[in-house]
Parts: sequence; structure tokens; C-alpha cells
Amino acid sequence: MNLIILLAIAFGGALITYFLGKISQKIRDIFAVFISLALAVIAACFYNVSSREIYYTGFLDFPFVLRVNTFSWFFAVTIAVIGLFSIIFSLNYIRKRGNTDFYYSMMLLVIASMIGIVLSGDLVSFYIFWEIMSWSTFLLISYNRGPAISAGMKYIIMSVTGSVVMLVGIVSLYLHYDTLVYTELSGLLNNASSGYILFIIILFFIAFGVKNAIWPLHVWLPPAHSEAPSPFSSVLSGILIKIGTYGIILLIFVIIQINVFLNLGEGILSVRYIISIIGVITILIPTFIALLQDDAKRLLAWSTIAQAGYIILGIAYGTSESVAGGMFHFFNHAIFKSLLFMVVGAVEYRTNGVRDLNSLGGLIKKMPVTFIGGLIGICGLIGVPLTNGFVSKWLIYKTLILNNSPFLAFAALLGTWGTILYSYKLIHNMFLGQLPEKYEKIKKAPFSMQLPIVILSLAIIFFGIIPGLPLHVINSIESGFGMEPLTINIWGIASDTGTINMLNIFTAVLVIGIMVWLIFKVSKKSTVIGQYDNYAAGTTVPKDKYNYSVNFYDPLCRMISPYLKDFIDDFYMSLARSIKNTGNGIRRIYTGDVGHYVIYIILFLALLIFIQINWELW
Amino acid sequence: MNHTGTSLKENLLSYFDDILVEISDEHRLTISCKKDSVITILSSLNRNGYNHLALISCVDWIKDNELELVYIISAYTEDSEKGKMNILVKTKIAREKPELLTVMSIYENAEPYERELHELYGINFKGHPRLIPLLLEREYEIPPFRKDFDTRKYVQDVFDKIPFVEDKKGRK
Amino acid sequence: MVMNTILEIIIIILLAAIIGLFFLGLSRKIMARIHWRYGPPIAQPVIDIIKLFNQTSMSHGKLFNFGIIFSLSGSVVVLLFLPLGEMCPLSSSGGLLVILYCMLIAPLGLALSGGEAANPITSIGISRKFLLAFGYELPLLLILLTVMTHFNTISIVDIVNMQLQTGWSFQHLPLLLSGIAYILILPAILDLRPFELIQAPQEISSGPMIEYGGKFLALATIQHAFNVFISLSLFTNLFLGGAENPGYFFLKMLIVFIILLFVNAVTPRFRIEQAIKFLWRWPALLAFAGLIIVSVTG
Amino acid sequence: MDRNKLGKWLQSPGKMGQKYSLHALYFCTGCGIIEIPPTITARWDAERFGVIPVATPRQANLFLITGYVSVKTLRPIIRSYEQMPEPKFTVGFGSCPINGGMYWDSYNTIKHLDKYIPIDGWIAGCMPRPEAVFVAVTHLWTLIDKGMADGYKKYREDYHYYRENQEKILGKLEWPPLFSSKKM
Amino acid sequence: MVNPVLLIVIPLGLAFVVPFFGFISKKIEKFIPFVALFFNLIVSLRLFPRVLEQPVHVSIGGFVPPFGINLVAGPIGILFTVLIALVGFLVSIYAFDYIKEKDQEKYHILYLLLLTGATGVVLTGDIFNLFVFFEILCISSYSLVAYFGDKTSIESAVKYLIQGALGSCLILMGIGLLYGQFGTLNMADLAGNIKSVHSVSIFVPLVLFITGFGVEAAIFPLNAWLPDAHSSAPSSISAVLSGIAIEVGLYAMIRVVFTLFGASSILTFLMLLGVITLLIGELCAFCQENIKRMLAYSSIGQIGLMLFALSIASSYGITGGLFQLVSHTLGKSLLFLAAGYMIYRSGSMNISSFEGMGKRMPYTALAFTIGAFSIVGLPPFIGFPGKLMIVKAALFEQEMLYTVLIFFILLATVIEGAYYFRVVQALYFKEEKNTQNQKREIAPLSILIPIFILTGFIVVIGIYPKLITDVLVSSASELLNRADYIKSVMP
Repeated sequence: MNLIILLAIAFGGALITYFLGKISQKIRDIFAVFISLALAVIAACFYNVSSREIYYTGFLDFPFVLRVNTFSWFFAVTIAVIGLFSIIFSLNYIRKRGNTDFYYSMMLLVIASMIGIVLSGDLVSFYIFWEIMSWSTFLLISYNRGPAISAGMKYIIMSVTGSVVMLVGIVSLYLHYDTLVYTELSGLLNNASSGYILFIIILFFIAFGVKNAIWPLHVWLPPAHSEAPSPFSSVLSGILIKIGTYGIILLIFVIIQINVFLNLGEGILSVRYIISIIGVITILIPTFIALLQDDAKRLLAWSTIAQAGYIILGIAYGTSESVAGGMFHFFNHAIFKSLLFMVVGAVEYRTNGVRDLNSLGGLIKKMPVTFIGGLIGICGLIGVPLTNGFVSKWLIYKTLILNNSPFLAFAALLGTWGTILYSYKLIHNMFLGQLPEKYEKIKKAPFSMQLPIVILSLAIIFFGIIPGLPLHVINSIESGFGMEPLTINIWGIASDTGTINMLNIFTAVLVIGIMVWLIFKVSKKSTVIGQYDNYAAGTTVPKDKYNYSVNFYDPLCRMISPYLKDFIDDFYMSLARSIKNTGNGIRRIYTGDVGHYVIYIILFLALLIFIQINWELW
Repeated sequence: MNHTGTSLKENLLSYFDDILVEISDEHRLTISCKKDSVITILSSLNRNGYNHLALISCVDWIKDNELELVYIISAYTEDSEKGKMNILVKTKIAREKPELLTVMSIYENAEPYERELHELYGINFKGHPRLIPLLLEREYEIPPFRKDFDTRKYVQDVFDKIPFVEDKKGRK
Repeated sequence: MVMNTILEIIIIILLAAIIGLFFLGLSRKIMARIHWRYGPPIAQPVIDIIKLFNQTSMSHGKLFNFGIIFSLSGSVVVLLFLPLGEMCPLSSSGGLLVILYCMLIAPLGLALSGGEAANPITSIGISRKFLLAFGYELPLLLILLTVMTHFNTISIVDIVNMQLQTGWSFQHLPLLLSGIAYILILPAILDLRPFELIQAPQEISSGPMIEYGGKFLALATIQHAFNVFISLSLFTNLFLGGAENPGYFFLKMLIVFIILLFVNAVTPRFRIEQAIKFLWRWPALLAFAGLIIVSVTG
Repeated sequence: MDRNKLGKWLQSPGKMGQKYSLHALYFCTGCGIIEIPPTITARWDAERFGVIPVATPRQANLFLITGYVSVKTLRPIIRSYEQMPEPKFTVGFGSCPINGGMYWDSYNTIKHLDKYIPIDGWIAGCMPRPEAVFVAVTHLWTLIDKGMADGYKKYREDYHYYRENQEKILGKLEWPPLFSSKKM
Repeated sequence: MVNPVLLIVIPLGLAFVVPFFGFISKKIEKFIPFVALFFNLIVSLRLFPRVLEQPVHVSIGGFVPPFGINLVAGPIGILFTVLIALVGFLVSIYAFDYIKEKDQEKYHILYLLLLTGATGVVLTGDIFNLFVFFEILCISSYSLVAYFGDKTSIESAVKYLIQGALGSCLILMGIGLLYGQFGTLNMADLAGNIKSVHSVSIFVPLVLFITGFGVEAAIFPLNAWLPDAHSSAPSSISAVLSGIAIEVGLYAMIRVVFTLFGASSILTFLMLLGVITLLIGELCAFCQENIKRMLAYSSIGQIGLMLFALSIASSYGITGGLFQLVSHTLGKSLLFLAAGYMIYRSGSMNISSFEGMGKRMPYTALAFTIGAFSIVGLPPFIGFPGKLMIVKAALFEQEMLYTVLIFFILLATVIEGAYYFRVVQALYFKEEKNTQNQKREIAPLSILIPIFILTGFIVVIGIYPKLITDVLVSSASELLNRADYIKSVMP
């Protein structure tokens, strides 16, 4: 089972679903789920197979290489699994909407191209799959019509700019070392001049930064995520953001080798430190902006940018624990962020399209399973000890503190607290509080939506209690990169400087929880009362006028909102406007009067001769 | 006898014919007039500065079968002379079916006073947007503030009728 | 080995409960004395808890029950990570960061059950709770980072042992600054008067706990007692040299608590904006200065 | 803390709890509320008896009805009483709740409050002084000891009658009946 | 024995035969260009393998090269002939249903003349012969632009005529000067005698040629005619114009600069000119509302890109440029054909009328999207290898100037992406405004065949570019080493 068959299945599947759709919806749905399932299974069974296949296609004598090792396996499995769940989730979500064949084929195409990126062994095939992913994402983002169109346009412009800059980087690499295959390329850059390495880093960093929504390049993400259809935005923010991470890891650890990267520049101005600072800014500012949001999906979009900041911080900091933390946080973030988007999608599906946090409320009574998924999701997002988010953040903080950079640690920890605030706001405004009149009769989410939610929540808890499994995989990746692996056991990290053992924490919580539950059960039985039998200073609870969770953190928002105007967005908008104005200005040249055109020709001729006579250039 | 009171009295008399104006003491001026000229008087007072309706109270002259409404008007102004003036506009209306036009168009704050009078005296104010009960919880066929309302009899046949729980339980 | 850890756990939990409730009773007694009145018996909290356990209560659903259970077990779990003299059962499986994160479970549990109570006053109480938590977290993080970088470790047991050798951490200037900052934010952590915004009885009639009847209120008061014990023991462990012998340890905690009570008795209540502004100004400044000094002197 | 007290505590902690921690519901019904602040603050410290004012009915088990009860205030009183958890005691303050007091013939006040909600203790006097409150509290203790302070039990059994009386005075009540009427 | 001369003679002959067929029956006229170009395509494909070893020389009338008129069918010549024949053939099929007017005679005659002129320019070895074919090409395109006969098309045709005429007479002056100096008209012979460009007598003809051919090749200051001409011509004609005419003009200029004069220092100026044309073309296209004007400005931009690539005088540069040329011919003619039919169906030319076309005409819209993606240069399509080779060529030079220019070019491609994606979004994701004719119309077969074939080419060459890279490499080497061109032609 070599890799080209996997890619063939993926891309072929995408095309076939489009035409199957013409025949019947049912077959197409089943086929789409079957294809994504097959992808997940095949990707999974490449576990510690590390093989390389080279195909000399006619593509301008660039070799087309596919390779798989634990590093690419780790990303491929996450992509395939999250893709599978989002397709299952979209079975119901998309049924009522327009041209569904287009949606399914594009979704499979995006997943296929992401797997292609992860399995590609050389930079050209990496670039080809990267571009296919960009334009298929563009088509999917603008699927929702209306405001989604401007969101899609903003996305495609930034990603085309990023990939064009990367193209320059790839070609200059090719011309310097006339090979683009990772294995050959990795050794060569060590003796290159640090100026050239910096040039390459900047180029690639812009491309991956756009995809990874790093702070100055994050502008496209909030509109794109909130306008894209929910199952796709769970793919978008779950894994597509991580392709940028994959690129950065590839750049730092495979192409430039970690030791070269570490001693680039010295002290404060070292590249490692600058990227960490960018990562920290990407954590802080979007977290505070997320606090101000009222639209659920836009809040999650800003939180995606913040969490991507953690991953960048973890990877760029360079020590083996921080890289492990970064990669583990990638894995966790893929799970709980796609879970949260599915929860919001389920709520949106049931209340047909309401995402505004101020008008939702009390849905726990109607959609309990979705609530439990959402609760576990935000616990993962925050990093409550028994969830997987905790372990990865703990790793990042530990290295930051012990390697004497407390200010980075401070900013990251403050980011966590911001996450607590906005994630609780998400759950509270959507599920808790009074149930408004108009949502009395909504049913619970259909089974095809609940299945991925339940499985992903179990995954969060499972990997939270047993972080050893993913950490073992990450260890083998790190040793592949030539860094000394962490000392881990199945239950957590046992290094000498600081240990966490999730088993003890789990048993402690379990035992104490049961004890408290027993005390609770032993005492008098409490009568269950509805939402209208409530303390209202002696009067009865007025229907529909008793929900105070409108703009939840109003005092804080009033304090911080003047400082958080998104000036980066205004900068990009003014740039676009100035290009349009120059365009209009230049259009004036073609005046429409043929006399002017003839004068232009003569002037051109005169200019040529004048230059030759005076300066003898030619 | 301050001159503002007298000057006010002169121009009121000049405008309106069938009204009776007399200055009872240094700062009080009472105007008694017909039911339907109340609106015009109040609007003219409001126009030349007396823009505060302090209270609308009602007196139940049961003997000559009339209800007398008293509008107490004063002015929010700096000059102390005018500020101290209190003007009482009195009018009498029949007791059987008391009907009157609302003054809310002139003085906004008349709304609760008129609701209270409606509830306690049964006066119906035509044109009042919300004549709903203000203070009382229960319905009364004779409005309680009227003189012919016998509270003691009311208490006997409402409150005392309600049995104690023990006797009710005993009897059943 | 497992036996004596279980033994240690039980001892710690009982000790913490007793000390916590004793502190609550004492606080009400001291407040009364300051008000120049006789005040309730010291064991009043225990009596309250017994009464509450006998009362029937109304619950708003499963999450309402789960929330209070989750928050109490969260507080008790944090307890196990804190060293009490040489007894520290779970210190091997998690350091100061784990404590910081576990201290977050209690407010989250309370918020969830408060949310389920579907009362707008609880929403206001919860949003105030989180805002205040966000307020005092900024200086608290700076303080913890200063201590951790100063002792260059993230496990609290090492910090206590180092303090045993080199004496209290108040001698070093940066730690003195962050100690003072910590005292400034302790009333916010313990929900005492200048920052008693969450259960402000006059304004939002005891905030998130508005729908807590009999046994819920009992569990909430127990959780509050544990929270008092945890915060004070964390402070004494980090700054006052931990516990050579338990008696001396409790005395230090008591002194700090009494200082806070004096402040609590006389100061009015902050509005939420003023509270955040205050917390982000003075204590944050002090702690930041401490952190700079520590990271500079290295 | 003499020994028999301790004995009594051990054999019935529930009673002890109810006695020594009466959380009073902070709900100003009538003119008597002006007496409450001096009783709970420095001059006549009620806290020594374990009486603390509490904000919400859910946390209270003592309901002080101070002063006359107008027809309009009866509705919140009933609502708050029903929201209090089960072992709850009510104390009528002053002569007005007893039999209407000086408003005996007013059309607007409730005459015998215990027609509508069970009252465990009365304090006579037209606004009794704080010392009378403490006498009432200690008297309530003895009632609790003897198990006679069972107003809430009566309310639960004869809820139907109470409800009937209440609806006679207040017309239709918005909230559903607390106990589904088994009898009748 | 397939003689390149047939490539010119047959279409010319058939062009003049069209009226006679007209007498028999009006309907046959449509098929004549179809037959002629099909024949042309077959002949050029047959010539293809032989030309790759060594160029084929034909001297008409038996005269020895320096004297008589001779045709040189080198690899670049045959590449262009194939392209012209292919696009011409497909457009002729397209014209079956597109040109509905009653007297189509004029259209078919001029159409054949235009293609013969183009083929002639590409194959000839003699500069005067080059001028003659160039004139045939220009005149037939002037009149075809005015084919619709309404006010705007006539006005733009006249403007095109004036500028084209000016350009042609400049070329004529250049030829005159050269003939006066060297007495011969054969390119190879001339190339042999011209040693260096620096003497004024050589430099002036070079400048004249560049300006003359520049007008037709739509370089920056000289391309004022293109937007009006292409937008008011019938879509099939503007497809041919954008697809073939300007490329042939560019070919002529490159042939003159490289083989005839062998000038190298002027190339940097041409390169700068190319970048300026690209930027101006893209910026103007960015704020256009009319779809055909937008495509016309984008052609100007692409021409600037080709000029930049071709004027990097390295083999990478020229292969990149030629690859870009091929991708532009295929892509742009596809876009014009698809857009033409959509305009025909939706009635108006501005982009807002294209909303909802995705549902009404799925295949044409799909073809338009693929064409747009290929022009912008997204991977699975033909545009991407072109862009890749141009960037490789530019960076190969290692100079700072090239990296700066490359950034400008890539900025331009981003702007290009912006306005193409805007149209794609309008096609698929915007609601149809006037919803009365919502039913799905499938375009008639004769419209669909050329569109599908072109899309097929774009996707196939995009995935497997080796098909045409070896032709491009040999034609680049033919252009670059001037000496053996002279040796092979001269006896």
C-alpha cells in the first residue's frame, strides 16, 4: 500500500463524489463518508513505516517525491480523522442547503490536498498541493454567499501573496542547491551564510504565517471562519491552520536543522526569540479581541488565532520540551477546536442560523449532549487538568520558566486566563440561563452530528488522562529531528526538573469526587424545579425578559475596547484601496483620443533615439 | 398683596368671564371655574410660566352630591416672587357618573394623580392613555375614598368571611 | 508506601476542613468584635453547616448538582498538592503550575451550576467572579513567576525546602515586593470586603449562590473554607517559609488572615471597574518590578 | 457548654442546627423593619443567637413578618414563604399581623395573617423592642425543642385550604401550587 | 513530401475561393476555414518531427537564398504554426454558431487572411516577406474588429487602423534603411553583415523595428488600441486577436532583435518595459467593469510578462517566456470564447450580469474558471509551470535587479488573481438578479467542443508539461545562437 494509491484515492474520491451527486444524494453521502474513512484507516496503518517513493514525472525535471515518517504520519492521521468527523457532521448540516455535490467534492479535495502536503517529500509537490488547498478552501469559504464572498476574497488574496512569496523562496533554494528533496536539502543549508538563511526564513515564514494566522497576517481568519459553513470551519480551524505549523516545523527542523536555527543571531535579537515574541503577541491580542465578540463563530475564530500563537511559541522556542508542547498542542487544538465549531454548528443548525450569543440561552435543557461536548471542549481549550490541553500548555510553560524567559511565560499564562473568560462566555450564553420562548420546541442535535461530538469529547478526556500515547509519537518525531527526546511514561512526564503524573491526579479527582457525591446523595433529596420557579425578589419570573447574559463582560470590554481597534485590518484595507486608486489613475492614460496614442508612439521612438545619442547605452 | 398675584388676577379675569378669582393670602390664589374651562385655564397658566402641577386632589361633597377637584399649580422659576405663588384651580363635577377631560396634554405628570383619583373616587378621565389600577389590589364596587363607602361593613363581609384553616379543616 | 499517602491525604483534608471552618468562625467573631458587638460562637459555621444539611433544597437539574460537586472536589484536589510540613501526598505528580490550574476548577464549577440556575443575578455574579479572577490573576501570575524564577524550580516542595535553609523569602528584595503585592491581592482571592463583589448580599443578593438551598449552601461554605485554607497556605508556603511544624504554620496563616480581616471590617466595597483598575495598577506594578529585578539579577 | 446541652446536641443535631442558626430572610414587609437594624447590629447583637439576615429565601429558615401586611404585600410574602426550604419558621411582628392591629377596619390590610400562611410565633406590641425579638427567638428555641414549631408541616398538609384563602383575597396567583393537592 | 509552403498557399487560396462557394449555397462558406485550418494543423503536425532535427528551408522559385524569397521552418516557426492552426481551427468551429449574420462571406475571407498572414510572418526568412505577411495580418484584423458595424466597433477599428498603419510604415522605413545599406532582404544574409549595433546606421532600423512591431505586440506606450479593439470585436475574433495576433507581433520583434541584430544591451530596456506593461495592464484590469475590456487589459499584462521573460537572454528565460506564451494563447482564447458565449446569453458585457451564471451554464462557467485559474498560475493548470520557469529564469541571474523585478511581477500576479477571483465568485456565489430565465441552458455543441478541447489542453499540459518543453528548448536555442541560423540558411 504505497502512498501514490492513498493520494489517488483521495483526489479520485473528490471527483467521483461530484458526479455521484448527480445520480443520488444518498449514494454520494455514503461514498463521501466511505472515502474519508478509508483515508483515515490507510493513513493510520502507516504507523512506523518510513518509506520514500520517487516518481520522475514530466514536471520540468523536478522529481516528484512522496515520503512518510512518524512526523508526517502524525499530521496525516489528525487531518484524516478530523476530516472524517467533519464530513459525518455535515451529512445533516448541508442536506437542506444548495449545491451540496460542490460542497462535498470541495471538502474531500481540501482534505486530499492537505494529506498531499503532509506526504510530499519535496518542495515543488509541497507547493502544488499547497496551492490546490488554497483555491479549494477559497471556493468553500465563499460557499455561503452574502458576506462570505468578501471573506473568501480576503482569504485568497492573502494566501496567493503568501504562496507567491514562498515560490520565490523555493526557486532560490533550487537554484542554490539544485535539489528540492528534503532529505538531500536538509544538510546543505548549514554552511550557507546566515543572511541567506534569514532571507529564506522570512520568505517561508510569510507564507506559513498567512496560513497559520500569525498576528500581523491574521486578518483573513475571523471573517473566513465565521462565514464558512460550520463543518468546514471546524476543518478550517482544526487542521488547515496547522498546515502552516507543519510548514514551520518542516522549515525549522528539516530544512534548516534545529542547531543552525538556534544560533541564528544572538541574545534578544536571535531569530528564535523574535518568533517567540511574535507568537506571544499572537496569543495576547486576539485573546482580548475574542472577549469583545458577540458572534459565536467569530469568537472561536479569534481563539483559533490565539491558540495558534501557543503552537508558534512552543515550536520557535527550540528546546525539546517546548517543541513537544507545541506539537502536542497542535494535536489537542485540532480536536477541541473542531469539536467547539461542531457544537456551534449543531446549535446553528437547530436554531436555523442564530449565532448571536446575546439572543441564545438555556439550550442545555434541549440539547444536553451538545452541551456536554461543548463543556469538555472548553475545558480542553482552557487546559483544565484532566484534559489534553493541560499537558501541552504545562510543557510550554515549564520550559519557558526554567529557561529564564519569565515574561514570555507571563504573557502566555495571561492568554490562558483570557481563554477561560471567553470560553466560559461561549458556553454560558449559548447553553445556560433562561431558555427563550422561541426555542421551547427545538429538538436535540441529530445523531450524525452527535456522533463526532461524543467521540471528540472522549478523545479529549482520553488523551488528557493518558498523554503518554501522543507524547510517545512526538518523542519519536523529535528523535527523528535530532533532538534528545523527553522522559515520558504512559501517564505523563517524569523529567527531573518537573513531573506531572496524570494517573495520580485522575485517581485523586475521582476518589474525592465520589466522596463529595456520596455526601451529596446521603443528605436530604432535593426537589427539581423549573426555570420559572426562581428568586425574583418576590415576584414571578417574567417570561423572555429575564436573561441578563447580554454582553457578558461589559465592564472589562468598556475598559479594553478602545485599545483593541484592529489597526492591522485597517492597514490592509487602505493598501487595497490605494492599489485601486492607482489603477484608476493609470486608466486615465488611455484617453480614448487617437491623437494622444499616435503621440505616445512617436515619443517612444524619440526616447529610444535620444537615449542612444546621449548616453551610448546600446 | 403682592403685585404678581393681582396682575395675574386682572389678566385672568380679562380673559375668562364666568370664573371666580380671589387671593386668599400673601402667596395663594384660588380660581374656581366650570368643568369644561379647566383645560383652557391650565394651558394659559402653563403658558405664562406656571409649569408645575403639584397635585390633583378631590373632595367628596356628599351632601350637595358633587365631587370637587383641586389642581395645585406652581412655577419652577428663579424669581422668588413668582416661585412662591400657589394657584388652586377648583371645579365641581356631578357625583353619579364623574367624567372629566385629562390634563395630561398640558402637564405630563398628571398621569398617576388621575389614575389614583380614578381608582379611589371612580372619576373617569377621558383621553387618559392608561387608566389601570395604581395602588389597590382588589376590585371595589364603591370606590373606597367615597364617603358612602362603609369600611367596617366591607371588612366584615370580605375579611371576616375567610375562615381560619383549623375551623375549615374541622368542618370538612 | 501507598498506605501512608492515603493516611496523609485523610489527615490533610480533615486538618484543612477544621482549620478552614475555624478561620471562618474566627473571622465572624473578629468582625463582630470590631463592630463592638459580642458576635456568634466560634463554631457557628459548623452549626450552620449542620442546619443546612438538614434542610431540604431545590435543585435546577443535573448540571446544578454536578457544578457544586465539581467545584468542591476541585478545591480538595488542590489541597493535596500543597505541602503541609513534610506531608505532601501528591507533590510528586505536579508542581506550582498544576496548583495554579487546579485552583481554576472551583470557580468554573460554581459558575456552571450558577449558570444552570437560570437566574440573571447569577449571570451577573458569575461575570463579576471571572472579571475579578482575571483582575487578580495578572499580578498573581507575575508573583508566581518571580518566585519560580528566583528559586529556579517549578515544584513548591523545593521552594519550601530552599526557604528552610536560606530563611524566609522576604529577605530578598524582589520577593519582598511580590510578597507585598500578594498581600494586596489576597482579599480579592478570599472574597473579602474591599473586593467582596461576588457575594455582595446588598447588591446581587449573594451572586452565583442565589439558588443554593440546604445542602448546596453547605457544600459551598465548605468549599469556601477550603479556599481560604488553600490561599493562605499557598501564601505562607511561598513567602513565609512554609511549615517547620504545623502549629507554627497555622499561626503564621492566622496572623495574615487577621490582617486581612482588619482591612475587611472597615473598607467599603469596590465597583468591578475600580477593582480591576486597582488590581492592574498597584499590585501589578510591584510584582512587575519584582520580576524585572529577578530576571535581571538572574 | 454544659454537659446536658452537649447531650441534647448529640442525640438530635438537626434540632440543634435549626435552633442555633436561624437565618432570617431580609424582607422588609411593614413598618416593623425599622426595628431590625438595631437588633442585628452593635447595640442588640442578634448574631449571638445565630440569627443572621440572609438575602434570598432559598438560604433562609426564619421569616420575620414585621408590621402590617397590606393586600399588595401579601403576594410577595406568600411567594417568598413558598420559596424557603422546608424546616422554616415564621414570626409575626407587632399586633397588625395578629388581628389587623390599629388597621383593624382598613379595607386594604390583611387582618389575620395566619389565615394565609402559618405563623409559628407572635410578638405582641405595636412595634416590639429588640429585647422582645430575642425573647421570641428563645421562645422559638423551646418550640423547636418540643417540636411544636411545625407551621411548615401544617402548610404542607393543609396547603389546599391555605391556597383557597389566598386566592379568595388575591384572585388568581401566577405561580403554580407548591404541593399538588392530594386531598379534595 | 510535405512542403511548408503549403501552409501558406492553401489557406490563401481557399480564402479567395470562398465567394465562389457562396454562389452554390450560403451554408458551405462556414466550412471552408474549418477545412483549411484542419489541413494546416495536419501539415504542421507532420512537419513537427522533421523540424526538430534540423530546420527545413524552402526557397520559392528556385532562387538561391540571398536572392529569392525563402521560408525557414525552424522549431519556433513550427511551434507557432501549430498554435495558430490549433486556435484558428477551434475558433472556426466556434464561429459556426456564433456568427449568425446573413452575409458571412466577409468574415470567413478576412478570418482566413488573418491566419495566413500570421503563419506567413512566423515561417518567412526574408524581412520584406515578413513585412508583407505582417501587413496582411494587420489589415484583416482592422476590418474584422469593425465586423459588427455599430458605432463603437467602427471607431475602435479606425483607431486600431491609424496606430497600426503608423507602426507598419515605421517598419517599412527600417527595412528601407537596411536594404539601402546592405542591398539584401534575406534575414540570414543581413544578420551575417550586421556586426555591431553601436553605429547609428544600424541602431535606427533596430529602434524602428522595435516600435513598429511593438505597436502590434501591444507594449506599454504603444498598446492604446488594444482595449477598445478587443472589447468591440466579436468574441471569436478577439479570441484570435488576443490568442495569436499579439503573440505573432511579439515573435516578430523577438526574431528581429535576436537573430537579425543580435542586440543584447537593449534587452534590459525591454525587460523594464515588460514589467511596466505588466503592472499597468494588471492595474487597469483591476478596476474594469466590462468583462472583455478586463480580459484585454489582462492580455496586455501577460504580454508584458512574456516580454520580460523573453528579454532575459538565457535559455531558461526564453523557454519560460515561450511556455508562458503557449499558456496565454490557450488560456486567453478559452476565456474569450467562454466569456463571449456568456455575454451572448446574458446580453450585457459587465461582470454584474454574470451573477448566477454558474447554475445556468455550468460547463461554460467551469471552463471560464479553469481558464482564469490557469492564467493566474495556480498549480494543476498550465499557467503554473510557466510562472515557475519565469521565476527560475529571473532568479538564475543572481542580480539584485532581477529579484526586485520578480517581486513586482508577483505583486502583479496577485492583483491579477484579485480580479479573476472576483469574476469567479460572481459566477458561482452570487444570486441571479433577473430570475426569469433560470432554466439551465446547455451551450450548443459547436460552442462546447472548442471550450472542452482547450480546457483539456490546459489541464493535460499543466499536469505533464514535458509534452512541449523539449520543443521550447530547441526553439530557444535556435533564437539564441544566431550564428548557426545564418550558417544553416546561407549556402
